[in-house]
Amino acid sequence: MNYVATFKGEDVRVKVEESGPGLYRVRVDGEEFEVDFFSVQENIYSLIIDHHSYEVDIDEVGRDQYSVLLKNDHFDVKIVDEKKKKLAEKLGAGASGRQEIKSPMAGNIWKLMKNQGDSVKEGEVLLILEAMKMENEIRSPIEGVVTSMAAVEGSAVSAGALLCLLNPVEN
Amino acid sequence: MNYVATFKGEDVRVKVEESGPGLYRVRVDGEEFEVDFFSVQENIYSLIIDHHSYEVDIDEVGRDQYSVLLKNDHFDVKIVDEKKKKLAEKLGAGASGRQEIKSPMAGNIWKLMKNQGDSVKEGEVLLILEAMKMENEIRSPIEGVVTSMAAVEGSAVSAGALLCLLNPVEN
Amino acid sequence: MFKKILIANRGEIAVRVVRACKELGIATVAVYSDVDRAGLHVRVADEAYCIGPAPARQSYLNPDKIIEVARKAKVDAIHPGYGFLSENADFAELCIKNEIVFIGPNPQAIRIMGNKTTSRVAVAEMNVPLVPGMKENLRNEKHCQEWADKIGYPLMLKAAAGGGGKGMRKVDGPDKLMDAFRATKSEALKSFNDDAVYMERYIENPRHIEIQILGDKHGNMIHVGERECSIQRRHQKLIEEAPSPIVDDPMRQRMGEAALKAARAVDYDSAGTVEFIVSGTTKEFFFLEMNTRLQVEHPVTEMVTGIDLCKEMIRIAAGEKLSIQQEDVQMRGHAIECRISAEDPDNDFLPTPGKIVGLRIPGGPGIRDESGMYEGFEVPIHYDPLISKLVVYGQDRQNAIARCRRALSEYIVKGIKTTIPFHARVMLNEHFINGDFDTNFIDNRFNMEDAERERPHEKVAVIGAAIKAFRLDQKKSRTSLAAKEGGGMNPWKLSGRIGSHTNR
Amino acid sequence: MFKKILIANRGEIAVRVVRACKELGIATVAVYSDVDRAGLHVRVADEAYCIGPAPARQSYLNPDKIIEVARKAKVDAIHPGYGFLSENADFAELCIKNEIVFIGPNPQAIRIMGNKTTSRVAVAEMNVPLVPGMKENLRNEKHCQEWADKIGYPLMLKAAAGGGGKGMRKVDGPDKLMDAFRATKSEALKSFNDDAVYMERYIENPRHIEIQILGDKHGNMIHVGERECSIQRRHQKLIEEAPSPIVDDPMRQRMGEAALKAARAVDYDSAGTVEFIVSGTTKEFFFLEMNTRLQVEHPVTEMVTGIDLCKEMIRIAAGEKLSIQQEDVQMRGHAIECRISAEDPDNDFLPTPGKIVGLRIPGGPGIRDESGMYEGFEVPIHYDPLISKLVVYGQDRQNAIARCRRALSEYIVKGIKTTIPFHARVMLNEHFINGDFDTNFIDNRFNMEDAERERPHEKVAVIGAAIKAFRLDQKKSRTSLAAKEGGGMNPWKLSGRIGSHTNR
Repeated sequence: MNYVATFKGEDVRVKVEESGPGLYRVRVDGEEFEVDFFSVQENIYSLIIDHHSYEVDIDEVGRDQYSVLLKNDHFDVKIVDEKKKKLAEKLGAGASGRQEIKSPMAGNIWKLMKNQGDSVKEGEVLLILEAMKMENEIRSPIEGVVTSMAAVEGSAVSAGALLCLLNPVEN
Repeated sequence: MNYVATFKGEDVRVKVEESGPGLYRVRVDGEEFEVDFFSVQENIYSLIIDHHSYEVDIDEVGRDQYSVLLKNDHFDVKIVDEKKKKLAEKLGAGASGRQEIKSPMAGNIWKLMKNQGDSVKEGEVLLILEAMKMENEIRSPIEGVVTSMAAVEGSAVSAGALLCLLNPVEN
Repeated sequence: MFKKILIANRGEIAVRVVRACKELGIATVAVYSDVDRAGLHVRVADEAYCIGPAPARQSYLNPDKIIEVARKAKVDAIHPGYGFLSENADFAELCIKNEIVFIGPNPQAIRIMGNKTTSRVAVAEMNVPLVPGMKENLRNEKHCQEWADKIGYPLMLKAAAGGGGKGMRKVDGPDKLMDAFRATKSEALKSFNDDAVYMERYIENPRHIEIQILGDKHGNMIHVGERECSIQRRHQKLIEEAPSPIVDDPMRQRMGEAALKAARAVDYDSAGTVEFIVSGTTKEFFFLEMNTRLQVEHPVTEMVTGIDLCKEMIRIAAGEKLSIQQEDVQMRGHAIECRISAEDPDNDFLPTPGKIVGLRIPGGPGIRDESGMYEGFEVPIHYDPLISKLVVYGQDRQNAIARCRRALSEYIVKGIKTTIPFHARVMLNEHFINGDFDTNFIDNRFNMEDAERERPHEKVAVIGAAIKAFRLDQKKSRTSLAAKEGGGMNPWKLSGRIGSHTNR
Repeated sequence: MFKKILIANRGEIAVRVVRACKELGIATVAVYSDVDRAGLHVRVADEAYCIGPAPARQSYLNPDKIIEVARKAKVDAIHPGYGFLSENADFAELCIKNEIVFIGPNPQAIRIMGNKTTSRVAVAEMNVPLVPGMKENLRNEKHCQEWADKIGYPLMLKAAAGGGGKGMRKVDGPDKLMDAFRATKSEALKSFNDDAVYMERYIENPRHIEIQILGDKHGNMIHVGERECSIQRRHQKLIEEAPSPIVDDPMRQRMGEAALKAARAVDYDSAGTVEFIVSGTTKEFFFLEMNTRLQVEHPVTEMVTGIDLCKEMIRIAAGEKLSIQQEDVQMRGHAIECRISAEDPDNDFLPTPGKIVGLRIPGGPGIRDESGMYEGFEVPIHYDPLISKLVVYGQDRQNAIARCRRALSEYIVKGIKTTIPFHARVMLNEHFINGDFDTNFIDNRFNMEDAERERPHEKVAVIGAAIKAFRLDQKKSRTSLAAKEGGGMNPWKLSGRIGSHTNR
C-alpha cells in the first residue's frame, strides 16, 4: 500500500508491505526498513526496525490522524492512502467549511464569552471550561460567526462533546 | 437469593440481597453485613463491609467454585443455590464415577509412569509433566484403573488438557 | 502511639500516609467523595467512609463531616495531608475540641504563618532576613536617594498600583536612579492614574529554595536540609531536588539557622517548611513564607537524609520526642522528584482527566514511586491534576539525572496524556543538567529551547503510524472480504494469523 | 568505557543490566528466543536480535549464535547475567578469542570454582575452612575413635553409598560413638549392600550465608558484606537479606577475610560470591562454593552498602580500578528480597505459566521492584519461574519486615498464581521475625505452622464469593428475561445500572 504521511506540514511518500506475520517492509522517502511490529498492550507497540528496538504508543485520534508518543517525544502524523489523497486534491483543496468546536477534555462550562450570532476573531475566547481546579480558555481557530452555541453555563461536558458551531467569514 | 457456602468441608447458609447499585445486604450464618462491592479491575473487587475495606480477588474457577485471594490468604469456596443443593441431595450423594485427570498447567509430557489398563493406588504417580525447568508428578486421586491415557510422551499440553481417565475400584 | 488515624485527604498523599501508618502498625481510616469510591487510598486503607459529593467544599473541605466520621470510627488522630484542610487553623482547633489529635503544628502557628503580614512580622522579630524594601511610598528624589543607598543595587522601582509584572523598573546603578525614578512615576501615572512608587531590592537570578524543619512538643527542633524548587511553570513547582546545586555546607548551615528562627517564632511543633527566595548570583536568601504541613516534595529530603518525615510527624503528634539530633542529620547522595500530572505538556498543559487504561511504572535501583493511580483508575475532573510523583536517588546529581532519564523512558501511562514527556525533556536540557536555572527558567528559556528541540525519531513515528494505518486498512478489507465471500481468505494470511501470537 | 554491551540473558536480570547500562550511557543489545519477542528486556534495550527457538540449548545456551550476534551488532562486551552461560568458562574464552570482553572473571577462575573438587583444593591451600571430614572410609573402631577425636562432637557418620538424607547418624558425644559406628555400618549393609562408613563434622542449625566480593584487574579486592540466604525450600533460595541476623562486625570481618582468601586463590577479578555453611549454634563457618557471577540476590547488598554491583562489575570489566576501598564499605540499615515466582504456594509450588492480566507493583518509600514482567506478558513455560524480585529497605530488620509486609499487601499479580502469599505469611512468622531459622526452616517448621495458620478473613471470602455468585445469577436471569420479554426489566434495576459507574 502506498501512503502519504504528513508531519509538521511536510508530505513524504510511504510504502508498506507485509512480509510475514507481524513483519513489514516499509519504504519512507526512498529509504527501506525491515520492521517487526508487535502489539504488547492496547495501542502500545514494540517495533524492531533493522534490529533497533522502540516502544511506540500509537493512537488513531481521528480520520487518518495518528498521535504517536516515542522516546517521550510527541508526533502528530497524518497517514493518507495515496489514491484517496489524489482524489481529494482533484476535488479541490479542502473547502474550509463549518467548524465544529469540541471540548478537549471533560469539565464544566464555567462561562460563555460568546453567544449565537456573535462574530469572533481568530484566537478569540469562545468560552471558559473548568477542570481540575483550572480554567481553560477555548478559543476560536478561525475568524467567523457563532452559528450555534451548544454549551450551557454551569453544565458538565465530556471530552469530545460539541461546544459550538462556527461559520467562517467569506474572504 | 439463598445460597449454601462450603469452605473446608463446612456448610454455611448465606443470603444475598441487592440494596442499591453495587450495594448488598448479606446474611452469613445469622450475622448481617452491609457490603459495597466495587469492581476495580477484572475479577478484583474493592469491598467495603460495614466500613471495613478489603481488596479481594475472586475468580470463578469452575461450576459454583470460587477461588478467593484476600490479605494474601487463599480460600476455595463453593457457593451453591440452596434449591439446587436440596435437589442434588434428593438425587443421591454424588456417585463418584469416572475420574478425568487434567493438566494443572501448560507443559511437556516428560514421562508416562502408567499406561492404559494399569492399576493405580491413591497417590501413585501417573505421569511426569515438565514445565519451567521443573518436573511435576501428576498423581492419582483415587485407587482405580487407567481406562485411557491421552497424554503422549514428549508432547506439549496446555493447562486443563485431559491427561487420562481413571475408573475407580468398586468396593 | 496512636491506634487509629483518619487521613483527611485523597490521591497520592493519602496513600503515602496510609503506608506510613501500616508500617507503624496503626490502623487507617480513609474518607472519600462520591467520585473517589475507587481511589487507591480507599483500597489500601483498613476502613473507608464516604463523606459527600465530588466538590471538595462538600467533602474533603467539610470539617464537620470529617469530624463526624472521625468520632464514629473512633480514631485517635487526623492527618490532613497537604492542601484541603491541612493549613486551616480552625479545623485544627475543631479537632482539639473533639479530643482528636491534629497531626500538624499548634493552631496558632498555622494561623500566624498562614497570613503574609503576620508571618513577616513574626519572623522579622527573630531577625530572619526579608527581601529589603519599604512599606511606604517614595516621597521625593531625596527620599529615593536615601532608600537606594540603604537597599543597594540592583534595585527595583515598583508602581504602588501596579502588579503582574507591570509598572516595574530595574535600576542597575546610582547613575541611572533619578532618570528611572522619574520614568517610573510618569509611567505609573499614565498606566494606573497614580504616580505612587516604592522601592525594593532586586533579586537577581531568583531561586526558590526551602528548608525542612522538624520540631517536637518538647521544645526540640532541627533543620533537615534544603530542597531546590526553582523548576516551576507559572509559579507551580514541577521538579524538586535535594540538595540544591547552589547550596554548600556553610550556606546550608546559615539557611537552616534562619529557618529554625522562623519556626521558633511560632513554637513550631511538627514537620514544616520555610521557603526562601535566593539570589542565584549573590546567594543571599530572604524569607518568603512557611508551610505548616507536609510538602508534596518531602520525599527528596527523605531520600538523601534517610529520615521518614511522614512517620516522624506522626510520632511528634503522639507526643514522642524527636528521634534525631541535629548532628545526626546528614545529606548523602542526590534525589530528584518529578511531579506527574494529568496535563498535556504538548498542548499548553491542558488538563487531561480520564481513564488510565495502561500503566507501567519504572522499577530498578534508586526509584521510588509515589502514585495515587492504578490501571483502570479514572482521574476525576474535580481535583488537582497531580497523579503521581517519580522520585529518584543517585550517588550524586549527575547520576540522579541519568537515572531519572532512564526511569522516565520506562514510564507508560496510557489513556490520558501526562507531563512525563516534559520531564524527560527537562532531564536532557543542558542548563538544567548544569544546575543553571532560576524560577523563570521553564517559562522563558526552556520553553523556547524545547520548541526547537531536535526530533531524531520522526521517521520511526511515521513508520509506526503507517504500519498501524496499513493494519487498519487490512482489517477493514478482510472484514468486508469475509462478509462478501464467506471467509475465503488466502491461505498464507490465514496461517499467519493462526500461527502467530494472538496479540500480534 | 564500553560503547555497546550485549546482554546474553532474559527476564529480570537482563532488564537489570540494561538499566545499569542506560545509566552509564552505554548502548544495549538484547537477545531473545522465539517465545520472548515480547519480553521486557527486548522492549527496553536499544537493539534486539532473535537467537533461535524457545529451548534454551538452541538460544540462550548457544554460544556460537550469541557470538555471531555480538559481532554483527559490533558490541564491545557481553554481560551473561546469571544462569545460562554465566559460569561457562569455554564461553568466556570464546568471547576473548573473538576480542569481545566477557563481563565476569577470568576463565580460569570460572573453571576452578565451577568444580567441587578443584575449588575445595584451591581454597584449602589458602587456609579457608572446609567442613571438617575425611575423604577415605573408616577402617575400624580404632580408626573411628582417632577421627572422632580430631573432628569433635557432635559428628555425623555417613554411609558411603548413602545419600538424600539416608544412612546418616548424628553422634552427640564420645560415649555414643562405638554403638553408633556399629549401627550405621549394619544399616548401611542392609540398605545399600555396602557397609563402608565415613565421618564428617555435624553442622548444627545450618545457615547459608554468603559474602559478596569485588575484585578488579589491578589486584585490588574487597568484601562487601554478607547476605543471609537460609530461607530455602528444597535447596532453592526464596528470601535473602542483608545483613544476616546472626553476623556481628567481628564475624563479618572474619568471614570477609576468608572470602577474600578464597577469591585470591583464583585471582578473582569481577563481582563474585563466596558461599559458606554456618552453624547457627557455634557460629563457625565453612566454605561451600564460589559463584563466579552476579547473584539473583545482589540487590540486598546494594541497598545496604549503596554500591551498585552491576555497574561496578561493568567498570571492572572495562579495566577500571575499584572505585571503593575496603574502609569505605559500610552496611547501613537492612534489606530483604522476596523472590516472586510463577508457582502456586498453596499447591506444592506447582509452576503456573500463563498470561499476566493484571498487575499492581507496590510503591512508596524503601521499595525496589526488579521485575521482568508487565501486564499482558505471558510467562513462558520454558524458563525459570522467577518473574520478579521485591526488595525492601528499612532502617533496621524490624522496619524492613514491617515494610515488606506492607509492600506485599499492595502487590497484585492477576492471571497466574505467584509466591506472593507465601512471602506475606513468612513475614508474619514469629521465628522468621526473631531471626530464628536455618536452611531446614521452611521445609519443616514453617510449612507445619503455615498449614495451621489462623484465617480470620474466611467470612469476607464467603461474602465476596456469594455476591459474585449472586451477580452472575442476576446477569444470567436478566439476559434470559430480556430475551423472553424483549427487555422489559424493572425500572429500578435499569436506573441502577445506568446511574452507577459502568465498572460496578
